[in-house]
Amino acid sequence: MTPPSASNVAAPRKQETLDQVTIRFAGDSGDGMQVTGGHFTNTSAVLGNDLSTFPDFPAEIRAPAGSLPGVSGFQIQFSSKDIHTPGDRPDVLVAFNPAALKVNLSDMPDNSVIIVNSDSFGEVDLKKAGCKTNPLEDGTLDKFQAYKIPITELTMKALESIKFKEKDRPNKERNKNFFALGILYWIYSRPLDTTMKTIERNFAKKSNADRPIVLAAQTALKAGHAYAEATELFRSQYTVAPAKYEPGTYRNIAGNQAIALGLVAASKLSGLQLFYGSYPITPASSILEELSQRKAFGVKTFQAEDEIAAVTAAIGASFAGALAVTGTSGPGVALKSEAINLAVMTELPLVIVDIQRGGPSTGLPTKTEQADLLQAMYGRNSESPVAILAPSSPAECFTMAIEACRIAIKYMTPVFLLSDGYLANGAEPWKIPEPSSLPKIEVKFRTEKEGFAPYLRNEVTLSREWAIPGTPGLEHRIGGIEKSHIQGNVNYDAENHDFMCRIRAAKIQRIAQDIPELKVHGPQDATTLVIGWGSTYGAIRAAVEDCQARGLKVARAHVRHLNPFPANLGKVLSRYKKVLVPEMNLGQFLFLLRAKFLVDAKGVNKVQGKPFMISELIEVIEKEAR
Amino acid sequence: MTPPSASNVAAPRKQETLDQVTIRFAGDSGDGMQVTGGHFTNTSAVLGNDLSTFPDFPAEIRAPAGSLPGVSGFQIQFSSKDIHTPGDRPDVLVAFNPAALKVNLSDMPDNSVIIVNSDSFGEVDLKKAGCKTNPLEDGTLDKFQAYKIPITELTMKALESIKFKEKDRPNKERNKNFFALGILYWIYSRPLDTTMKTIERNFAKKSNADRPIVLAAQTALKAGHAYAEATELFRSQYTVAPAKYEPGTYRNIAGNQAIALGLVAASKLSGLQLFYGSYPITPASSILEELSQRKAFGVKTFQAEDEIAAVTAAIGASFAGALAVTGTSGPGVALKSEAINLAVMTELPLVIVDIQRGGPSTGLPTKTEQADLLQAMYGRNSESPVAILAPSSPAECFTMAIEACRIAIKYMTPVFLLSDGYLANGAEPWKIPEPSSLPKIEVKFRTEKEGFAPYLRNEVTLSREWAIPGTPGLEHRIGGIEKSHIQGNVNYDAENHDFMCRIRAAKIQRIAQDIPELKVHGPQDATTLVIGWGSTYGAIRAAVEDCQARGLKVARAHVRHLNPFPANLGKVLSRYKKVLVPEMNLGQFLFLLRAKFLVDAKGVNKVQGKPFMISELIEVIEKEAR
Amino acid sequence: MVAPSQPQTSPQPPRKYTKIDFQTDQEVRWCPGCGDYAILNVAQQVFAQLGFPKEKMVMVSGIGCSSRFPYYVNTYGFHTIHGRAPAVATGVKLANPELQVWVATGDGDALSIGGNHFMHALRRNIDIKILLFNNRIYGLTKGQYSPTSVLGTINDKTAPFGTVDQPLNPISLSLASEATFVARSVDVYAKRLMDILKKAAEHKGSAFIEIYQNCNIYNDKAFDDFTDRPFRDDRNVMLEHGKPLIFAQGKKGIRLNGLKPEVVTLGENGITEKDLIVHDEHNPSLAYLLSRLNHPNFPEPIGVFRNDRMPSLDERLENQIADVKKAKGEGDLRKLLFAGDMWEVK
Amino acid sequence: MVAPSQPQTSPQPPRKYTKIDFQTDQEVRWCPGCGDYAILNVAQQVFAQLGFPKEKMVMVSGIGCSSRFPYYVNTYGFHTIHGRAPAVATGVKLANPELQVWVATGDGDALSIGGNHFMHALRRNIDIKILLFNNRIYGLTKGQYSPTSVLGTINDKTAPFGTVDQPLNPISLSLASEATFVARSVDVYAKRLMDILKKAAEHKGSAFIEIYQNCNIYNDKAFDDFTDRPFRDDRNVMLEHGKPLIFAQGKKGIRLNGLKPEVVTLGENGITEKDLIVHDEHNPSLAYLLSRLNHPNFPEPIGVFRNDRMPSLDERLENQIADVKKAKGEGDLRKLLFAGDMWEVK
Ligand SMILES: Cc1ncc(C[n+]2csc(CCOP(=O)(O)OP(=O)(O)O)c2C)c(N)n1
Ligand SMILES: Cc1ncc(C[n+]2csc(CCOP(=O)(O)OP(=O)(O)O)c2C)c(N)n1
Ligand code: SF4
Ligand code: SF4
Ligand SMILES: [Mg+2]
Ligand SMILES: [Mg+2]
Repeated sequence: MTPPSASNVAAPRKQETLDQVTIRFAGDSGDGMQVTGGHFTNTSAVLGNDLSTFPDFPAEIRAPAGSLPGVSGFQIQFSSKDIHTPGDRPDVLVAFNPAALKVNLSDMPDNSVIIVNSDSFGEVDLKKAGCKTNPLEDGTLDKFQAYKIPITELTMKALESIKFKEKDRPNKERNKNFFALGILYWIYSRPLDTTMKTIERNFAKKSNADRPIVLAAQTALKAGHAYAEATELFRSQYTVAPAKYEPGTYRNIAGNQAIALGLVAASKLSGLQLFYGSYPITPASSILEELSQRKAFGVKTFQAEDEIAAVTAAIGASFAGALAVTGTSGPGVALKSEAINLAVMTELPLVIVDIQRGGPSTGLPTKTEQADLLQAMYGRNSESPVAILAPSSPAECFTMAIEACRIAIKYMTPVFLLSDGYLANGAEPWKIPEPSSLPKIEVKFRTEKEGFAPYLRNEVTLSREWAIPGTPGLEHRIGGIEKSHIQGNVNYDAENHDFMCRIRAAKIQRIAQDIPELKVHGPQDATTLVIGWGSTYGAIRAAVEDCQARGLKVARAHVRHLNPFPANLGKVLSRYKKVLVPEMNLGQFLFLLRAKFLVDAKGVNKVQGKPFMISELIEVIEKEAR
Repeated sequence: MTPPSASNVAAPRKQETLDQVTIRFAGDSGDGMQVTGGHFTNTSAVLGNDLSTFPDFPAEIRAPAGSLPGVSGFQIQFSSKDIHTPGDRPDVLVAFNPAALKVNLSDMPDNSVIIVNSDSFGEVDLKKAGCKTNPLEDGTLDKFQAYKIPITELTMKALESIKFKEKDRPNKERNKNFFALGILYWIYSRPLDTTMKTIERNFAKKSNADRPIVLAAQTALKAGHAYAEATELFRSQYTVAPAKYEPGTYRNIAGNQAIALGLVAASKLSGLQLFYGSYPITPASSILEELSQRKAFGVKTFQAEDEIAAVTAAIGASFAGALAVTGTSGPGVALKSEAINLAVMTELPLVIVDIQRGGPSTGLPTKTEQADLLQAMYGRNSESPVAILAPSSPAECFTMAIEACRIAIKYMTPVFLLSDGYLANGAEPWKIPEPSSLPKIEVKFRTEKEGFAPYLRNEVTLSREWAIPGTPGLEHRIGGIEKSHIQGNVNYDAENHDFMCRIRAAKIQRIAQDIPELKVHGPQDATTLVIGWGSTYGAIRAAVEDCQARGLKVARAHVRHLNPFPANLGKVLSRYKKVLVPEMNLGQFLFLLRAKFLVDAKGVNKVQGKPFMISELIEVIEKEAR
Repeated sequence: MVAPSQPQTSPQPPRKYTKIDFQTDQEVRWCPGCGDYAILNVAQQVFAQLGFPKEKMVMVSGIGCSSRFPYYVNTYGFHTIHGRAPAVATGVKLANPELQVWVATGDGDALSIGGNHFMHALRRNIDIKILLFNNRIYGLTKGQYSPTSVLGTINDKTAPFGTVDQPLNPISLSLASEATFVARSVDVYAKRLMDILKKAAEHKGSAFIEIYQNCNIYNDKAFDDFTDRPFRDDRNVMLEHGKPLIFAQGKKGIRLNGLKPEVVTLGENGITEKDLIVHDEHNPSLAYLLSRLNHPNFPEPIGVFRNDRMPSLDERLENQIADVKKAKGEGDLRKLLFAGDMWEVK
Repeated sequence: MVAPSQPQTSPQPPRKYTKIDFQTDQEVRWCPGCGDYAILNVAQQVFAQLGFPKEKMVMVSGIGCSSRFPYYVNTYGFHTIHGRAPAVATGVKLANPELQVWVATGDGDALSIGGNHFMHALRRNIDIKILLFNNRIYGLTKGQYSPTSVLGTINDKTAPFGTVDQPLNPISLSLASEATFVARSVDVYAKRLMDILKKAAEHKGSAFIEIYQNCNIYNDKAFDDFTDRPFRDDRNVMLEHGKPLIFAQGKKGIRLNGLKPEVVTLGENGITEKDLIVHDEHNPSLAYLLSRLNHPNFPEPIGVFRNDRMPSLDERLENQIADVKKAKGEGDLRKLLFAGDMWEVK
């Protein structure tokens, strides 16, 4: 890997090397925090750091400027080591206004760095944030390394010579985030070129008239960098070396983007047309948004009138032979549940992507949670078994999306893919796979008339065959009423119903033969197991590894197939004296483990709309594992 | 109790006394089996027998006449003892056509009585039922006491002199069911007067022109009775003595009717207007039908455009201060789940009546099942606790409906009332309570302005107050977004969300202090516990009592409060070596017991769209309890 | 078994079918005397006459008596869940535009629980044909009133004191939902129904056909007032494109007085055919106005209210995909994955 | 605390309020510049002027930017779930007909997910007032196109190559849903909006008001073409009952050519006011025809399309209950329980 070119660095001060750094950008939703974070992320990624990010949006589109609910945040941890979370508490907070400072201050450790835009601490600003005194002056920042920089003023000065069109003029000031970014690039020895190029590219579509906008952003970035370099404000400059990666080509990827790519890949791998039926809902909408770009792949997106139409159209498409997917969040799953049952009964392949968010009801729509597991398992009338998968990191969303499609098709069944708001928006480096290295998904539509029966089953998978409209001689009828075994006619017989209920359940259980066994990570003599699922992976792994490093007899395992469970799960659980189950809910996976294996596992539960901190878990493990 | 008047009995033959008898009427859906069964039930009820009934409709309105799917059945067990089920296998089958005979024959024990209408075994009839040979002649009935009676012919002869209007003439023949009923009344020494009066009353609204119709029914009934009396066909006549009942006034009641009456009663007991929002669905529709008759009680029924409108209108009514109830079956619950979550979040009282039926999806719409328990518990996004109740017999539906309203109001929460198709349509004698003996339901709307906050909680129940529109000074706003503790403002704070999730759960748990402890029935030294919920009550009780009578060390308990569980449930379970859990599903209550109490209980599961037979349970208990 | 492939598009000569080809081995389970039989009979005849390959035909339905339709037609069939047939059909058609997709539904299924999908399918002009069996009752659930039940109807089941809900007018509603083909017929008007079904099949885009259907069990004779033979001519007006609105064997007609339609007698007060409204299938506002005419104040209009050719959703989507592919080339998975800011680790 | 009781019905003199009485302590959380502010401002003024007791007013909404409305109006408020506000409002009103019930909703909330409840609330004529904030976009979820987005619109989020769905016309749809009061205004037409809201408040039955609302973040200037001051008069026609359809400061008008409306210049070819369509709020077919007029082919009609007094669902239900009580007497629980075939055990 080529080292970053140390451009623009004139007179180096004290140079230090760090293993990892966590930075949080915070400002008004209009301040471009997500963009700023995105640039820092890409630059760090290209630089070869391992990293993990956590964007935290307000629920409002534009809450009142400067207000507490309007604060938008973006946290990134970047490192020369393998890391798995965006970091517990930031080393650096960049706060663009009093509200941002106020909301985030409690997360900052003593002596950490706080950079504020001192220009936005006027009386009005303070009032909007509900500050009675000015935190820049009242001693609030005493225990921190606080840098009060008039970022707005400096930015405006740097851009003085750039002429904006009349109507764009108020936007000039908005480049202050690039100024701040420039400062941080200097402190952490990041090159400017990735961001410079991206700015250029983002505006490529626009006309020449927008040239000043591009120029302004680039100028502000450079000015910030030069400012940090020139002033003696920052006594040290830091390097965070590239992490050790497997060889390959990498990019940075967020969970929802990975799901979208995974679905397109599954379409190619199966040779099936991708049909995505969805109704916009936070935090799932970006999958629909991404896929509607993919017309060149023949992807058909259907922005339905509601969730019920989204899923039923997908079921129709599946009947017609498409790779049918429907995506939503918790409230949407609730609405789709009646229809999902139709797919269970008709045994049609269907992938249901659920990007979980805080609930119940509308709940905390922009926050993360893991509380739809039992809804996915049981949220339908009667005995209605489906397969359930959960990716554990943004990049893994790609492979798990493909896996969901594979299982849906092979077992002719609905499959839930349970991601969450944290994975959806969080990003991490992803080693891009060669398409040729991805496993083909075998699809065989039935064409022979001889011996055809709609509910004839494969002996291994127990799944029925897919016979799609357009195939001569296989005309048949399916529906939501109970079907007779093999023939698939409407059937009200008592024994047949009992048999069919059990065979539908058995079919889902068969999947356990077809998925990897659960791996345990930890010492042979571990007595405590920490077991999780979904997006808690990073925090659990980091916490357990920390404890292991200090000699605690603790192991960890992460379940990606939640229904059916990996075949060896029961055996694994039985090996430990203590089983801890951290979840961002009140104990749903815990509940399944207890019921199925009668194991007296203990929940570690947090329902705060945000991920676990590593330190929280370490604390619990230390207490429990001794 | 006055003994039945032995009317019409001329020359008695051998008189025998029986403890209990099970009769099944079966015929085409057009043959009036439900009406026939209803008359037999009422007569037996008025006679003082204990009884239990099981109507079994075809899914079609009118399946092709004479076809197998068109067979409609009605089973009644009546007894001089306390009974709890409609009987396992009938002692008598009355079959009106070959299809009815074919469908029901396998349930008949050897040497049982089979009465057939031999007039309906023509070639065409046999073909419609798919009979290759005539069962009346091919030896099929050899092992039974078969009576082949030309019922149609005899009926027509009896009605010869009654003149029907031109258009009604084809209906004359339909009175054959009354003829058959007359025969059975003779055999089982039932008086004719109850039925005679009911026929009269049912036609009371009609004009005099319909007189011949009344006359025909009554004449056919008497003719059947006289026929049995006159011919020497039946060698014995039986008496089933009245059962021992507590003193009181009794009527026969079916589950849905009892729920409707219970809701009206709860409305009176609470002083609240009853609002029932529903969309028709089998087997729940009859509650809507019953309640739409109750305008004189100010009951407002709203036949909504769909289930979502039904539940959300009910939520609106609850917000406005009504006793709000919504009723449906499993697929409807699935559709309502998103909205139920709104009631969870806004903490409004709401009763959700779920008359469970066979599923998944459309499933077996006219058959019974108990498989919505986990849907009720978990079928919503995120952590969404609700209370769940289940009546165990048709008559108990009345008290449990009141109990559901009480809990909903007192704890400001949605409450599920889980009945099923079997309870809904099955009937049993009900000791009518004096309204004055029913417990008042206390309702206090908040009116004081001082200190009002929408999410201020009662310390004992943890429930918030009900402050309804129209109350000056309490104007406030609620909604589905997470609320701040006490103030109830929109709130996205991490800790508040965690707190509110836990307090919503705690509130539901508090109900456990307010419900009866679980009672166990059985010997002190029992080692096996049979525990159930809902409509399996009768079969479990009968089976366990039978085993107990034969000295098996087995006890039984029946859970009516499924969330929260009775406070002593865990302790009860821990007392037994073996716990058996019969359910008409694949083990849902079982699952809750295992997860909550880590008890290695064992499921006894049947998903056949019909109730357990006592003998099936006895067999299992005998095997397991030794 | 074969691997999945794109449907073939080469045009084929019409197949020779008879009605029997469209019958199935399933016993028909409607009540004897139900109007559904007549509709099924006509539909099977029409399907045979169309000559469209039956393996490319799909019948989709919701739940209700009417929704059992697919079981009795020997094509691909999907008996889905209550109210969702138009959405399922949309998915079928979008996934494979080669298929001819029919929806069988009832007044409850389409207009009550399914109202939203009904409206949105029509406004998107997805190429499906919706047959709405309007018996003004919920048949399958045993006779509760429906959103087309006449206001004030005493309904034994759920409106013992009379309904209090103003009913919906399916024709008005479908027009306001931008449907491009809208027609009405009656179960027993076999010939008319046949013509209309054929026109609907030929129409590219959403077609909506309301069929008055007698439920002899729960709402018997709901339409007899104007469909019974003796009154039929007097109480129906047959809509024919380009023809004046004449009925009662040519004796009466309908004209506009300002924007208010009125019944007039030809020959009286000098009124001639020229004064009458001339039906124009291409004028949606006229169609709407006609949809407001109802027995007994007017003769009940039967026929095609609107018939306009507009691009259908499936056409629009296929064209868009084709355009994008033409402009950008067929999607390349490798290019899609290897994109954005990348870096190389060696 | 008091025990529940029936609402009082004695008429009361109008209360004296100012706009401030209808403001809450909640911070308004719409984007600066959003059209919602203007609507809120007008609504608060109207509520003050109505003088209706504010504790008897209920604001119900679904989900969307527009649906935050109840938080900012100091009455009882219910921010429900997406699309269901009309159904919730129906329950509120049926439970207590004394309340004045308003619904605030968006084009997505009311016409996409909520289409069915919207349609059924209107056809039942339940006495609620529905304010639809039509910004032709899903604001809250950050800018996906909506069922009122113009066909072919390039939408960055979910239609990068242009929408392929024909939009719905809310006015046509509400009329076909039998709404008895239908009107349209624009966020920035404060005076008109105020008049219309007042009329809606006075109307007994369902009232539907479409309000064109600018979403300056995701669909800026969607209506500027005809609402901008310089064009306003030329590109809008104001509907006034009994008045001819004139616009462009009296220079132009709309007349009917057969059933086809056309724009004419007064004074040209001898055309006078007499030739123009005279607006009639009581003619639903005319209202429908007017609903089809849209900029740029026609001036965009603003005002009340329809205003007819018909019994509302709540009235019908209350009357039915009163009638039954009069006929049968107030329900007696004991009689209800002790009924049917009974027997005595001693
Ligand atoms: C989700 C759901 N709700 C309710 C029902 C019950 N249901 C079945 S069919 C039907 C109405 C049928 O009426 P219609 O569509 O007019 O059909 P018809 O039987 O009259 O032909 C209802 C309410 C159901 N099957 N599913
Ligand atoms: C069941 C459900 N599905 C989807 C959403 C996401 N959602 C919230 S508001 C909205 C659309 C809002 O559009 P509109 O009604 O036009 O309101 P606006 O924000 O434009 O005022 C959507 C799709 C949701 N909250 N609930
Ligand atoms: S109930 Fe009515 S609609 Fe249904 S099959 Fe019978 S007659 Fe036909
Ligand atoms: S997103 Fe649009 S509609 Fe929503 S508040 Fe902002 S400007 Fe208004
Ligand atoms: Mg119908
Ligand atoms: Mg909008």
